[in-house]
Amino acid sequence: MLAIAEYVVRGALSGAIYALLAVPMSLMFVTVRTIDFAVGAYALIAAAVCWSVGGALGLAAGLGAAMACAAFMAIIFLALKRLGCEDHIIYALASFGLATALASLVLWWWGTQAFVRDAFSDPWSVGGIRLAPQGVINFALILLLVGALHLLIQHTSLGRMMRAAAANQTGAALASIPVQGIQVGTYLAGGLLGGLAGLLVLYSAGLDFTAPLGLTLSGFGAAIIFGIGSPLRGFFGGLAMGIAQALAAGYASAMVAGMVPFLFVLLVLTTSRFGEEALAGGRP
Amino acid sequence: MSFPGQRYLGPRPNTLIIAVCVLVALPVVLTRPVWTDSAVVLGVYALLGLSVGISYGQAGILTMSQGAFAAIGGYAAAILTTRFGWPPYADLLVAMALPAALAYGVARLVTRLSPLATALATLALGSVIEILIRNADALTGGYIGLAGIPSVGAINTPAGYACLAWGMIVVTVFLYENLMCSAYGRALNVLRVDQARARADGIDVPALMSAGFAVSAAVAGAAGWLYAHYISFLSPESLDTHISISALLMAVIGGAGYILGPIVGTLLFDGLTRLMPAAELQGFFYGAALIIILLAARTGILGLLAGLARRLRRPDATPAPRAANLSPQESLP
Amino acid sequence: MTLVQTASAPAVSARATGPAALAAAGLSARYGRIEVCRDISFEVAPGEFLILLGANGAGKSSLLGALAGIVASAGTVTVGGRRIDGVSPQRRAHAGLALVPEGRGNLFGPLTVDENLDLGLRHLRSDERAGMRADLNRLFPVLAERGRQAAAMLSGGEQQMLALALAIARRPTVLLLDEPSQGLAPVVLDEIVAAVNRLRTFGMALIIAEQNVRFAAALGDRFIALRGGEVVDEGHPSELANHSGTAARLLGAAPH
Amino acid sequence: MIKSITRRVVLAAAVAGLAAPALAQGADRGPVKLGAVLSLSGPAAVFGIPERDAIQAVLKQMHSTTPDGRRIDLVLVDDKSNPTEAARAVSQVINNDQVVAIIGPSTGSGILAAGPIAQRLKVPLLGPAGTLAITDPKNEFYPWVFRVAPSDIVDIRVILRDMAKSKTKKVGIFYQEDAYGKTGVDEAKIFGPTIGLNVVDTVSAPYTATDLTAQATKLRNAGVEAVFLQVSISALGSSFLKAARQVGLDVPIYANAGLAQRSFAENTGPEAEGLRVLSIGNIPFDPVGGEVELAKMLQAEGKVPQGWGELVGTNALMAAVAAIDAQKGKEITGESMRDTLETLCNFKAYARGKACFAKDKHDGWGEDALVITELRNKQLKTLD
Repeated sequence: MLAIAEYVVRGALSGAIYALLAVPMSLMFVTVRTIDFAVGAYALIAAAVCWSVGGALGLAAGLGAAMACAAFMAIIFLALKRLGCEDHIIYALASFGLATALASLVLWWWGTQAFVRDAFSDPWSVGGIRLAPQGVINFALILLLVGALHLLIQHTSLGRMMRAAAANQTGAALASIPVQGIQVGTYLAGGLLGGLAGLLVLYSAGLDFTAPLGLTLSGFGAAIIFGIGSPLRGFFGGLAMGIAQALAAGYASAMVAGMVPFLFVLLVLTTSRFGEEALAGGRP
Repeated sequence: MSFPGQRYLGPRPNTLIIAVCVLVALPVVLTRPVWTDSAVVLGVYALLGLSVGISYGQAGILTMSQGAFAAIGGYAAAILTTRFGWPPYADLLVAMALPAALAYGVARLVTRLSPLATALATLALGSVIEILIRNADALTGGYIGLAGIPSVGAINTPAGYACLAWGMIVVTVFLYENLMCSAYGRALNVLRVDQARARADGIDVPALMSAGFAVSAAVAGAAGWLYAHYISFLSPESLDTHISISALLMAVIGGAGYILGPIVGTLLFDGLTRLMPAAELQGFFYGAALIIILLAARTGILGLLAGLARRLRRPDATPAPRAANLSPQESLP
Repeated sequence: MTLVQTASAPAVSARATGPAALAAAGLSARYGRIEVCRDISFEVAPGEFLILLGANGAGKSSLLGALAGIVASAGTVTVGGRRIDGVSPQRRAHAGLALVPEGRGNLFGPLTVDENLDLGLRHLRSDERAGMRADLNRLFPVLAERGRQAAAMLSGGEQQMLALALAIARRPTVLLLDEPSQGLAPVVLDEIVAAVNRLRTFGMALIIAEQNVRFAAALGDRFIALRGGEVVDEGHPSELANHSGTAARLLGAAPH
Repeated sequence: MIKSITRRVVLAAAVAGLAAPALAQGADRGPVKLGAVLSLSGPAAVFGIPERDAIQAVLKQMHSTTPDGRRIDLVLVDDKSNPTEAARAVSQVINNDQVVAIIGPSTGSGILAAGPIAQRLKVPLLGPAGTLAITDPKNEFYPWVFRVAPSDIVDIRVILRDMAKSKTKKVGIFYQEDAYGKTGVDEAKIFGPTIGLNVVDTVSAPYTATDLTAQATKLRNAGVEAVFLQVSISALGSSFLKAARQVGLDVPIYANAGLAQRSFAENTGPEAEGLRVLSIGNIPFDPVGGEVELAKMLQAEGKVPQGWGELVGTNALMAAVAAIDAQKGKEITGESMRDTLETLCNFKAYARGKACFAKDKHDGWGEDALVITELRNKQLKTLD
């Protein structure tokens, strides 16, 4: 029994990173109705820059670099909009291009090395389970962040506008809610949260230039498990995915463990009402 | 179907164009061995692009699993010929039928999703197939893969494969174009523009979309079959998620809604990335080129050309919105 | 056709002196390359209620969308004498235009009634908000009771009230209403008529797109009729009530 | 800045390779063209990039001329860690550039995909990969593929024998989910029991895993006495070591040659202390003999030795050079290169150990090229 509990705890701690990546995914999906494939690349850039600079300054520089990349993505988004592109697939493909370019830049500048740093050396023992302090800190930090974001979205004027813009873009435009500003803000939030996830991974497991796409997809998987509507659901989705992965790694074969995130995505997409609004629309 | 000069080119303009291009270009290509080799690989990619065109451009299913369907086709061919000694060409049927059946089943589950959700569902499907292939050691050779896949009967030179590949493309374009001119194709057009209206017209939307997806998967399976016999080696990395994503990009860059769009996209984009300095910065140039092309031609290169042609004929015409661009057939007189 | 063709000249001059609340000249609207309204010109005086009459597909919604900036258009539009054509829907809203689209398309379904109204009120100065909220509660008492419910959970009539409240919360000078009668029971229609007529106290101009002639006749000061994207007639709503044949011809379909 | 210089050098080399006229090979002693199809991007770039750097450094040192005075032109192409691209690249350098031998492709699957092309166009491949299947005599293209690194089986046997010395009986394995990881674990499961090592549990992870504590927990719960890592992605290696420390998996850990990388040694924390890593030579930390020489050449080019990628890359180059010089005065073609390679023995290379090819022996390097190192104070120290 303790063994299962241990897998669950470890899964929850690692799932917190997915949860953090899920938040920008669900924000992006509701306000722009697209995917920013580059979120994983923001994480990589943040980790690489922070690793190079080092110290507290490194943390700031890493986040700054990630935000700068996200700002670049926002500019691409605005340029596409300005050119009259309303196709959300094109935004997603452009972000895929950016993700590829960023990973390539990291490979070119830093080479193939892994980015990993250590803040603590001795594990804590909690109820007979040895845990890395960094994992616990990650979890607490992410919980705090997601909680704050939840409050922001549910109980502030800005959050109200975000939800309004997400629910009804035409209505938001008529109510002179700055829809485009909110969308650009969402891209920047993706840079901030993705960058933060990169820093947390840097100080826990570490990552290298091959990481971005996998991080993006894990984040998206986490974002949709319990419905893509809110960051809180994304948080629990991340935990669920982490726990499922840990249990699969502990009790099932490598094949099953590898499939878990994808099966999750397939199961959710094919059984829930996710994305059904596509059928309702169609007419201009 | 999508070219300004359609009326002068007869009822099957795309088939005519591709057939003439292939007949003119192949003799030139075959003079240089390296071009010949590239022609086969590009032929495989172009077939995959066409399969994306059918699925996304026509049936409206944004697919990221074409690489996996091709892998199924390729592995079917490899296993049937190396393990069971099937005669050449007989394995093509299985290579097409297997992915088509799988795609039909999956499509019944995902057709009600939005395009992005479909993309993710198919991406997940592709990853699951990849993991299964890697782990079915006894059947697929696992991570190492299968080597020594025999060539297709009499065809065993690159030149032969180049002719076969582009012959398959001409046939595919011909069938694709016929399909789009049929009642089925018209129903697909209605469906893509307005699903509500399609249902009101009594069209069985899920069945139609699923059938379109199955056809697309069959084309991808044929591409995998060609790949397996030509390269003669197949591993899980040969036709993976990256290939699926590139096929989607090529189709979108060329113009997914235009029959010849994916072929144009494949040739142009592959040529472009090949001209660029390679190595570590390869991905940077690739990504940058992708972003620039999307900015310059959101509706694909053929969409851009069609828009220019329209503007030349009617200088006052404003560009059509994206919804109309995805259905170029609609805009013809 | 015996009706006066008023395609290109301004249909009716403003009755009041000073700038019209809204004036459109040579307005056309298009979806992509398909033109749905051509060369439409009219004015609305402050406080005037104008009916846009027409059958399905006559171009009413497109015309309102063109005015509000959510449908591509050409031609000039002024609000209170200020040009607003060519600017974003947000800027037009700031200039004093408010649109309640077809099917209450200005509502935010997942948000509560209070949150919807707060969004509408946020452009007022903070000292004005409480007063406006009180006015809205008086106009639409049901909204005060349903404050914590999600807008999507309200009945059709209640949603229409909320849509109206949301549109007038920011004190627009011109309110555009697209088919407020759509999908509502006759009993509820009477309530909407009453509510719309109470809006006269706000002094705003109102343009209502309608195909329900009886409903339109009960609301408007004046009507213009659209068919095939062009203005084909104008007049006083009483004509419609008195000559049902006129209405039938205008709508080209079964009259109500 | 170092990087941008690299870029230019690469570019110049590539351009020079492409621009040079395709001179007829032969008695006129024109330049001999060598192809290098290496993974310069994608996951295998970890090895492909050092391979390239070392080949270029050595060529520069040699002024692109063999000891016998024959000029060498190198044509470099990226295979993007992808078998299709590898096959295409091999076809390109043979058909376009008329190379007479090819260094690479870097990955096992790349070599398997390119083998039939090499066979058809009659140009030998010098494969720097350990994957067993590339020199399987059952391959139709067997005559055309030569391995310039010890094979995976040799690696596994050496490291497991070292593990067996410590009286360990129960072994757990962590491997990465790819061909390298899977073949390693399969081989260890077969070879382990013959020397008294029982593989009691195996766990794995894909490249993108961000947390390996569950995997470490599983091995701990299985009560293993030692852990063997079959990993080449250094992020996975350091992540597993951290996880092992965290969950209290306090047993000796051994790693196959995949982790013998400078950046891995320097970037992992104290948890990696005492890790035993198999390596082909040890240029980054304990160079001996030819390795010292190679390290100097790399440093002269502003490169820092990364691991054994440099050694296997130059093994391939030196085998080609030896084959060229062995055909003094003769016309050199792909076929003559192949025939000569099969006769080469004891030629100069920078890796330690004795290299020999023969008709039925296309694996040139054996156990004597390998060393066992221990990670001490962020350095891999060679053990005697």
